[in-house]
Amino acid sequence: MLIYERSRAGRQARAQYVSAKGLDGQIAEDLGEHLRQSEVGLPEVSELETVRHYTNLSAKNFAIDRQFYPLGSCTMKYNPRGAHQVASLPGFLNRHPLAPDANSQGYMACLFELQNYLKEVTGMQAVSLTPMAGAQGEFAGVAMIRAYHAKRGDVQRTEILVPEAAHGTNPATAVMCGFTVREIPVTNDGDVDLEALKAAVGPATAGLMMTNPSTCGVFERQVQAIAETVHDAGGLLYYDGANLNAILGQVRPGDMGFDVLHMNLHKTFATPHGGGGPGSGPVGVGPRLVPFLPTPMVGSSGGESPTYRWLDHKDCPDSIGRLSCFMGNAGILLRAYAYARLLGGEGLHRVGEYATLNANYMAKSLEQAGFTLAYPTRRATHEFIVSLSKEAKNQGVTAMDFAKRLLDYGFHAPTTYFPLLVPECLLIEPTETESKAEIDGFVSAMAQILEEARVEPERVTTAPHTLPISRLDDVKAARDLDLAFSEVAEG
Amino acid sequence: MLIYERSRAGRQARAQYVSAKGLDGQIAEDLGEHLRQSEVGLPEVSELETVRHYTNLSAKNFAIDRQFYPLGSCTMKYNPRGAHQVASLPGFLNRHPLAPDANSQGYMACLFELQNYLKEVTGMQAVSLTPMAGAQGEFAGVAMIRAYHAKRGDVQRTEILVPEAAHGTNPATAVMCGFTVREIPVTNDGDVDLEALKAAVGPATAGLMMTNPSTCGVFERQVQAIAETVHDAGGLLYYDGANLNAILGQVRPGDMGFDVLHMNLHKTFATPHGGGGPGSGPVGVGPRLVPFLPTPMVGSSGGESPTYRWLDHKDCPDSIGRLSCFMGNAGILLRAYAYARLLGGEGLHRVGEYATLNANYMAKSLEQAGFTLAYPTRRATHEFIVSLSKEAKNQGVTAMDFAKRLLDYGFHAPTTYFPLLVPECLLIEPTETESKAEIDGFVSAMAQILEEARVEPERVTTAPHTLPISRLDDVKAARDLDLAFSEVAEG
Amino acid sequence: MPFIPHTPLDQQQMLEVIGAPDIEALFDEIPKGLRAEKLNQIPAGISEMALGQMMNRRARQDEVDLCFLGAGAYNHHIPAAIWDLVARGEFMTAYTPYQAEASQGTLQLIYEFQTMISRLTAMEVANASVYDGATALAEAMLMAVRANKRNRSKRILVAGNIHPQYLETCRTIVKPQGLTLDVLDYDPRTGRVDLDSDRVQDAAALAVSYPNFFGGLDPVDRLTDIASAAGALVIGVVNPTALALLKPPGHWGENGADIVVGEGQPLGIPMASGGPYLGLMCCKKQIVRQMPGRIIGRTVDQRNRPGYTLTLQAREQHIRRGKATSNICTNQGLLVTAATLYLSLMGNEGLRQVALQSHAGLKNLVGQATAIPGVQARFEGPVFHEQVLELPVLAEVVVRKMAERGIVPGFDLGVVDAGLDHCLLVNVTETKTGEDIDAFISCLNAVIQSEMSPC
Amino acid sequence: MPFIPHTPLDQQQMLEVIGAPDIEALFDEIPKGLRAEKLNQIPAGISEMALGQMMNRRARQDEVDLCFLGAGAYNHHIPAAIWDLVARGEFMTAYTPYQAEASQGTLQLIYEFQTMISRLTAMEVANASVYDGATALAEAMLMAVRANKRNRSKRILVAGNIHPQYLETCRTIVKPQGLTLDVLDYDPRTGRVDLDSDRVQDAAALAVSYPNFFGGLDPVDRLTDIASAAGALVIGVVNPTALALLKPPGHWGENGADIVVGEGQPLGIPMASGGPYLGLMCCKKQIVRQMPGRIIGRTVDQRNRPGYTLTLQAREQHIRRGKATSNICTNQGLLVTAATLYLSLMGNEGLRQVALQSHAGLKNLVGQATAIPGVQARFEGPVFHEQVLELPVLAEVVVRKMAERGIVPGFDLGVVDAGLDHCLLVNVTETKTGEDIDAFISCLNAVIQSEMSPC
Ligand SMILES: Cc1ncc(COP(=O)(O)O)c(C=O)c1O
Ligand SMILES: Cc1ncc(COP(=O)(O)O)c(C=O)c1O
Repeated sequence: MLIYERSRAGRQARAQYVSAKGLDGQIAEDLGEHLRQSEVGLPEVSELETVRHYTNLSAKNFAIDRQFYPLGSCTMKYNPRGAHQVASLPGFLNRHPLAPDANSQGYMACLFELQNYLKEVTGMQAVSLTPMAGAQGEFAGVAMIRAYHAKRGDVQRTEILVPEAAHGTNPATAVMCGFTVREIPVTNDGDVDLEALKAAVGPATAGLMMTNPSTCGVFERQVQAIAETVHDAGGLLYYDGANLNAILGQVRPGDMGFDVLHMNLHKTFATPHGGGGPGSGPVGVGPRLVPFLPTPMVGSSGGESPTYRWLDHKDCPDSIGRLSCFMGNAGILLRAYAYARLLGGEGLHRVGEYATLNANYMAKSLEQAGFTLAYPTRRATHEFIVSLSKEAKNQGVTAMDFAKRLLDYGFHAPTTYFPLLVPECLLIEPTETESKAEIDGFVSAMAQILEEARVEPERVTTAPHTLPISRLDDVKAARDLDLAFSEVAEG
Repeated sequence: MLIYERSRAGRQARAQYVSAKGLDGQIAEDLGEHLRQSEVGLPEVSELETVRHYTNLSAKNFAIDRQFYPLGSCTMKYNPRGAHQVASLPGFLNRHPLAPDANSQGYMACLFELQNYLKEVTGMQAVSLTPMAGAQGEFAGVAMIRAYHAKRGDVQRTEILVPEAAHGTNPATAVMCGFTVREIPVTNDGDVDLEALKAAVGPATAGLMMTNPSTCGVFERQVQAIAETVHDAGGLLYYDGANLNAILGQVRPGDMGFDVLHMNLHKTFATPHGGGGPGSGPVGVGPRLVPFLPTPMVGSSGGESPTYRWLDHKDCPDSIGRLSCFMGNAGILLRAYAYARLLGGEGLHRVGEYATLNANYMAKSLEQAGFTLAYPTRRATHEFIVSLSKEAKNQGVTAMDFAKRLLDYGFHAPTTYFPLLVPECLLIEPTETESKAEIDGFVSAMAQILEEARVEPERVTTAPHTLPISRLDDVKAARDLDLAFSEVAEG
Repeated sequence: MPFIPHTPLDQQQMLEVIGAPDIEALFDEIPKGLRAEKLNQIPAGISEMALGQMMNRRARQDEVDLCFLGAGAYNHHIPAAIWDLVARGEFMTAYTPYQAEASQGTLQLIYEFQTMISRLTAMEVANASVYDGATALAEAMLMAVRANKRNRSKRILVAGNIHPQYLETCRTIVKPQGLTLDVLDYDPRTGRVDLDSDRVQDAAALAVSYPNFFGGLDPVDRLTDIASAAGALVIGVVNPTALALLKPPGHWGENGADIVVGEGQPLGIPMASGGPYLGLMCCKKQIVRQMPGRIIGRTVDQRNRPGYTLTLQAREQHIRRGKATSNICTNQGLLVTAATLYLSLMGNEGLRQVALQSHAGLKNLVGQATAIPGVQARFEGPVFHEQVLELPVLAEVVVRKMAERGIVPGFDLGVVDAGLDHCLLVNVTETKTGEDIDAFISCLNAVIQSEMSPC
Repeated sequence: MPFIPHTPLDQQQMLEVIGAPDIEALFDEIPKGLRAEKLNQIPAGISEMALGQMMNRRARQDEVDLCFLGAGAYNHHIPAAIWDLVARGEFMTAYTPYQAEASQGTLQLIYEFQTMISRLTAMEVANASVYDGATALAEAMLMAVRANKRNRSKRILVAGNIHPQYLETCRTIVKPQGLTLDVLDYDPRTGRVDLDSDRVQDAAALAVSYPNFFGGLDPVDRLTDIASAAGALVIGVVNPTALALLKPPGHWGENGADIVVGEGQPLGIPMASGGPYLGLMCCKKQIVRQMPGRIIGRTVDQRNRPGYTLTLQAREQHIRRGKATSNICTNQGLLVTAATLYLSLMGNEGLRQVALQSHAGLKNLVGQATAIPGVQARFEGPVFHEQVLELPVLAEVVVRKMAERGIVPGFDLGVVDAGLDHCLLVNVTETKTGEDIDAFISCLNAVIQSEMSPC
C-alpha cells in the first residue's frame, strides 16, 4: 500500500505545523500572480501513519545490518555506527556551508587531515575531496586529463582507452568529458591484452582508465608495462579506485604509475551506502595534474596550531572548477575521516589483508563445493568470479536463478552478469568485516542450491519464494511506464 | 541463534577498547584477594555481529511503530519521536543525578511544570513524580494511606478493599504495604456492587483501591456513592490511574472524591513502553495526604524567573520516604513533559474524546459484525470487552485462538482473559492515535476469523502460522527451567 | 490535532455507526456534576520545533565541562551502536512480551541478558530487571525473608557503608511488611565493615555492597561465610563494571552469595538525571520461585523449534494477585536492551579495559590530589574507581567553587554524614583523560589555596 | 582489530583451506617492487570514545548562535521522526536496489518520492535524484541539448540571477561536451531577468531560477512562453519549499517548463556543511528517455502483485556504457528517504505553513532592518524568504563583526560581484523566532553604528 493510499483529505499531522495561520491573506497580496493556485499534492497522513508506513517499508529491504551482502565491486562492509554518530553531532549538522572560515576550523581540520590520509593511502601528491561519488570522481579525473593536454596545446588527443572489463561509468565518463572510447580486450587470465593495448595507443590517446585489481577480481600483473606503454604514447593513466579495499596498505596506485585516481569512500572507507547513495569520490593526482584539481580544497597555514582556509579558483587558476554548489558530500567525508581515525594506519593495512583472506577462502571453499571459478589459477583479490555456465547448460539454472534463490537463504545475491565478458557470472566480494562462520554459511547455501538445481531445478528457477514479492515483470515496467501514482488510474 | 552461539574465543571488537593494556600487572597487586579469577563470561563477537544479531532480533517483535496494538488497559498509542528527541539531548543525558542545583535548573523547570500539569489533569493538590511505574505509584499511594492512619493513631485499619475486576497490582500492592485484601464483587453491568461494599466497610477499612473507568471498560456511575461510603467509614480512596486516557480532560479523579492516585505516564502520556518498561507512575494527593508524599520533589521560589530546588525529607518530615536511589525515571518524565507541551491543555482534552470515540466505534462495529460485547448496554470508555464464550462453546475456538490468529493478520492481539470475571474475554483498546481505516481493518480481520472459526476452526486453533515460531510449550518452560544459556547443555 | 488522525468525515461516519449525535454524548454516563472544565493551567500546545528550541535551551543550561560525581551513577562511554538500535521502533514501542509469538525479539534478548548477568555475577539465575539498584536491594530483602527457610526472622543486617540512598529506599519499601534494618557500623579507619557471629544470629539476611559506597572493598569472603554459617542469606550489592575485575558474588566464601542485586546503569545507560536505570537481580536456583520480576525461559514450539517465553508467572501479580512475590509489573525493559547490547559490544576484554582504565584514572587523580598539602585519602585499603578524599576545607565549599568553574568534583559526603563534611567522594571512569584529571587537580588546588589564604 | 572478526584459529583454518602459509602469500601476484611500506602518515587507531571526544570538541568549535545564511542551503526544522527512521540499518546500510525482490522498501519509497516531487512541481515524471541542485542543472542542460529535437544548438541561455555556484558547476560539467552558456543580465533595479525573442533564437534551452539567487521572483510565465515559442526548452530551477506557495513550473506559461531541477536540501536534510544534499530532477514524459539517473517504475510480479523496480535502465551507464545519458551511478538515495519522510510528515498544510512562516519572518526582518538609516532593500518586487539588503558599510565588515558576536547575518554578495560589495543576502526560515530577528537587528544596528562613527 502506498502512502498516498493512506491519505485522507483534511487530515493533519499538526505537531509539525509552525502556526503560520492568519498569514494567508497577506501572502496572496505579496505574491500576486506568483501565488500557487493548484493543490500541492502531498499525502495527508498522521505522524503515526508516516512512522508505521516507512518502518514497515524498511523491513522489506536487505541491508548490511541484517544480511551478508557479498555484492562484488560494491564493498558492502560494516558501517561503523561510531562514524555516523560523530558526523551527526549538532555542531556539524548545523554548520552552514558558507559559514565564515573563523566558524569552520573544526570542520576544515577534519577535511585537511583526510586529504593527507588519502594521499598516503594512494601514493598521490594532492587530493581534492569534492567529487560526490565515484562517477563524479572519474569525471573530475578525466576532465583533468583533458585540461592537462589542452594546457599543453596537445589537442589531437581525443581518445580514452578502457579495458572491456571496465565498469560502465568508465566509458560513460570518457564520453561526458568529450572523448571517444576505445575498448581493449582482456585475456583469458583476466589481464589486459598488452599487445592489443600497444596496437591501440597513439597520438590520439589522451589516457587509459583502468581498475587494479580489475573487476575480474584479479591483480593486473603487467601494470607497470601498461603504464609505460601509455606514458610513452603521451597518454595519462587513470585509476578507478572503486576497488581500493583489495589493496589498502598493500600497494599504492601512485607507485604503480597512475597519474590520477578517484576513491569510493562509500566503499573502502565504510560510509553507508544508503540504498543508493550518498557516496563520495575524492580524486588524487600525481605531480602533473596538481594544478587542475577541482575546487574547493582545504589549505593549511601549517605549524603547531594551524588555521585552515578554503582554496578556490583564485588559488587554483587552472582548476577544472567546481563540481557542486558547495563542497561535495561533506557528511560522508566526516564519516570517512572518523573511519580512518578509528582504524589508524595499521588498521587500514589490515583491511586489505583480511578482505583478501576472506575472498580467497571463499573462492577456494566454493571451488571445493563444486563451483567453477572464472580464473582458477589466479589469486583472488578482495573479490572473485564464479561462472555458472555449466549449470546453466546442464540444469537450465542460470546465475540469476542462483542469485534469486540465495535471497531465500537469507543472503543478498552477489553481483550478476558483470563483468560482461564472463558468461553466467557471479562477482562475489565478502569484505573483511564478515566472519568465517558467515562465509561458511554462504558456501553451504550455494552448495544446497546446487543440489536443488540437480533434483528440483524449478525450485531455483522460480525463486525467491520467501520475499514480499516474486520476480517482477521488467518488460511491463518499461513498456507501460508507471512512474508516479495517480488516484484516477487506480479507480 | 543466540549471541553466545556466535561467540568465538579470542575474537575482539576493538573499537570499544579504551587501551588500558599494560595495567594488568598493577591491578593484581592493587586488588589482591579481590581479583576475579574466573571468566567474565560475555560473548565475544564483532561489532557487525552485534548490530546484525540485534537488528534481526528486533524484527521479530510487534510494536506500535509497525502494527496496530489494541492491548486493553495498556494504552499503546503513538509515542512521538519529538518527545524522545528532546529527552535525548546531550545536556539532559549527561546530567548526573547529584549535580548541584545550580547546574540543574533547566531540568528542574521541566519537572516543576510537569508536577503542575498533573495536578491540573487530576484535580489533585500536590504531585510527586518519583515512582518508577504504576505499581510503584500504587505502593506510594497505599503507603501514604497507611502513614496517614498511623499518624492519627488509627492503627486498627488493616484492610484494603479492591473490586474483583481490579488489576493484579492492586491487591499485590496492598499486601506489600502490609494490608490484607478484601475483594468486592462487580455487578453484571460492570459497576461495583454497592451493597456488598457497604457491607464490607468498617473500622478495619484503611481504604479502597479502584480504577474508573474500570478494567471492564465502563465508567463507574456510582463513584460518588462509593466515595461517600468509604469516607464515612473512615477509609481513604485510591484511584488507579492506569486508565486515565479515557477521561483526560473529561472528568478528574480529584473531583470524583479520590484522596490519592497514580498515573501511568507510559500510557496516558505516550512515553514508549520499551518492550516492558521503563514506565513512570507519579502520585497525586488531596489535602489530607500532602505531608506524606514521597521525596524528592521539586520546589520553586515562585516569581517571574523562579529558581528551583529539591524538596527532601528535611522539607517533608512526614514523607513516606524515598522510592529509588535518585529521582525515579527522569527521562520518562521529560518525555511526558514534552508530550504535554506538544498537546497543550486542549490537546490533552481531545485525547480523552478521541480515545473514547474510537473505542465506541470499534465496539459497535464488532457488535454489528456478530460479536458479543460484555456490557452491550453501556458506553465504552477508552476500551471495551468482547466475550467469545459463544464461539468457544460452539466452534471450540477460544479467545486465545482469536488472539493468536490476529497476529497472522498483522494485528497485535488485545488483552486476553482479563479481567478474570468475564469468560473468554478480549479487552480491546484502540487509543486515539489510530485511524478509522486501521480500526476498520481490525474489525474486518475479526470478522474473517469468525468465518474461519465456522468453516475451518483448526486454522484458528493452530494459529499463528506466519510468525517465527508457533505456540510455545509453557509447561515445559516452567518444568525444565532453562533460564540461562549453557554451552554444555547444548553439546 | 497533533497525533489524532481523524478527519471531519471520519468523525461523522463513526458517530453515525455509534448512533451518537456528537462526541460529548459518549460521556453521558458520567454524572453531570463531575464533568471537568477546560484544562486551563496547561499552556496551549506548541509545535515540535518550538518544543525543541525550548528544551535545547534548558538542556544547555545544565551542562558542565567535567563531572567527577559517581555515588551510584557512572559516566561511562556508551558505544554509538547501542542507542541507535535500542531506539528502533521494534524495541522501543513494543509492550511487555505477553504474546510470545509476536515478541521473540525481546524475549530472546532478555534470555541472553539473563545469561550475561548470571555469568558476570557467577550466579545461577537472573531476572529481567527491577526498577533500579536501590529497589532491587529492597526486593532482595523481602525475598530473603520469604526464602530463608532456616530462619523466620525479619531482621536484615545491612552494612553501614552501603549507599545511603539505597538504605533510605529500603526503609520506605520494607517497613510496611515489618522488616527491620539493623545497620552495621563501618570501621572509621578503613570504611569497611566486619561481622561477628553473634550479631548475625537470628538475622534473615546480611546485605553488603561491593564496592561499598566509599569505593572500598569489604572482606566479602569472610562476611559471606560468617553469615551463611549463622543461617542468614547473603545479599550482595554489586557494580557490574567492577565485576570485570572483582571476585563475583557467586564465588564469595564457601557457598557464594544467595541473592545479588546491583545498578545496571554503568552498562551503556546514560546518567540522565538518575533514570531510567536498571535494577539487576540474581539468585541461586533453589530460591528462584521467591524472586520477583519477570523471568524468561527457553522452551520449544509445536514444531520443536526453540523459543522464549515468560515463565514462572505464578510468582507475579497478574496471576497471583495478593499472593505475588511483588507488585512489580512494568520494569526496565528498554534498559535491559541497552545493557545487553553493551555487554555484547564490549565482550570480556572490552569490559575489563573499561574497569582497568577507570581504576587507573582514579589512582592518577588520587595520587596527584594527595600531593596537595592537607588533602589525604580518608580510608585505607583497596578501592575500585571511587575514593574518599579528606580536604582541608569544607567539601560543600569545594563543590560549589569548583562547579562555578565548570568542574563538579564529586559528592560532598557532609550531605549524608555531618562527620564527613570535609570529605569528597570522587569517581573516575575511562572517559576522563589525563588532561581532565590535571584540570581537576589545578582547579582543586586553586580553590583550596583561595579558601585557606588568610582574609 | 576493530571491525575484523577473525580469531587466530579462524585465520589458521582459512589459510589451510587456501593452501597458503600466511596472508602475505595472498599478495604474491603483486610485483615485489610495488608492495607498499606501512601507512606511516596516518596516526594510530583510536577508540570510538576518543574519537567522540575529539570530534565533539571540533563540532562545538564551529557552532554559532544564530545564522541567517541561505544562498542555496536553508535551515528548516527537521522533524525528529525523520532521521530516526532514515538511520535504520534497513535504509542506511542497503545498496542500490538492484535485486528488486530484496529492496521493495527502498523501491516503493522512491516511487512515492517521484510521485511527491512530480506533484509538487506539477511535472509528469521525476527521477530518483542526482547529486545536488547544481549538478542537476548541469545534467538538465546536457539533457536539453539531447532532447531538443526542434533545434540542434548547444547554446544554453542562463538567467544571470541564478546561483553563481550553480553557474560555475555547470561550466565545469557541460564545457567538455561543447555546450556554451550565454548569461542573460539581470535588471539592476529589480534583480530580475527579461527576454526578447531574438536572444532566444537558436538556443537549446533557457534556464531560470525561481526564486532567483536574490530571493526575487522572475516573470516565469512570460519567459516560458517566449522561450517555448522560439523552440528552446525551458529549464526551471526551483526551491521545493517555495513551491508550497509559488506557481509550480509545470504550470508556467502555456505549456509549462520542460525540465525542472532543484536542491532538495530544504526537505528535511541538515545543512551539514553543504552535503550530502539531494538533486531533484523532473521532466515532461515525452523526454523521459533523455533523463539521467535512476527511475523507478511500478509493475507486477509473477502472481500479479504490484511491485517496484528500476526501469528505463537502457539510459544508464551500467547497460549503455559510453552511450548512457550520464555517467551517474551512486546518487543520493538516503536523502531521498529523508525528503520523502519530510513531505509525508508535513503534508500540504505543514509545508505551506513552513513557507508562510519563513516569508513572514523575512518581512519582519527586512521591515526592521530598512528602518535603520542607510539600510535599504537592494531590489524591488516580490521575494520568497530571502532578500538583498544594501548597507551603508561593506557587507564583508558586517559579516565579520556580527559573526564575532555569534550571529552570521547572511551572505556577503561582494564575494561574487564586486559591484554588490555593500549587499547582504539575508534568509529567514520558520526556525527564527521574533526574538532571533530582534537580536539580528540590534546587532546589525550596533555594528553599523560603530563602523559609521567618526574615527
Ligand atoms: C569499479 C567501479 N567503478 C566506478 C564505480 C562508480 O562509483 P559510484 O557509484 O560511486 O559513482 C563503481 C561503483 O559502482 C565501481 O564498482
Ligand atoms: C489498571 C492497571 N493498574 C496498574 C497497572 C500497573 O502499572 P505498571 O505496569 O506501570 O506498574 C497497570 C498496567 O499494566 C494497569 O493496567
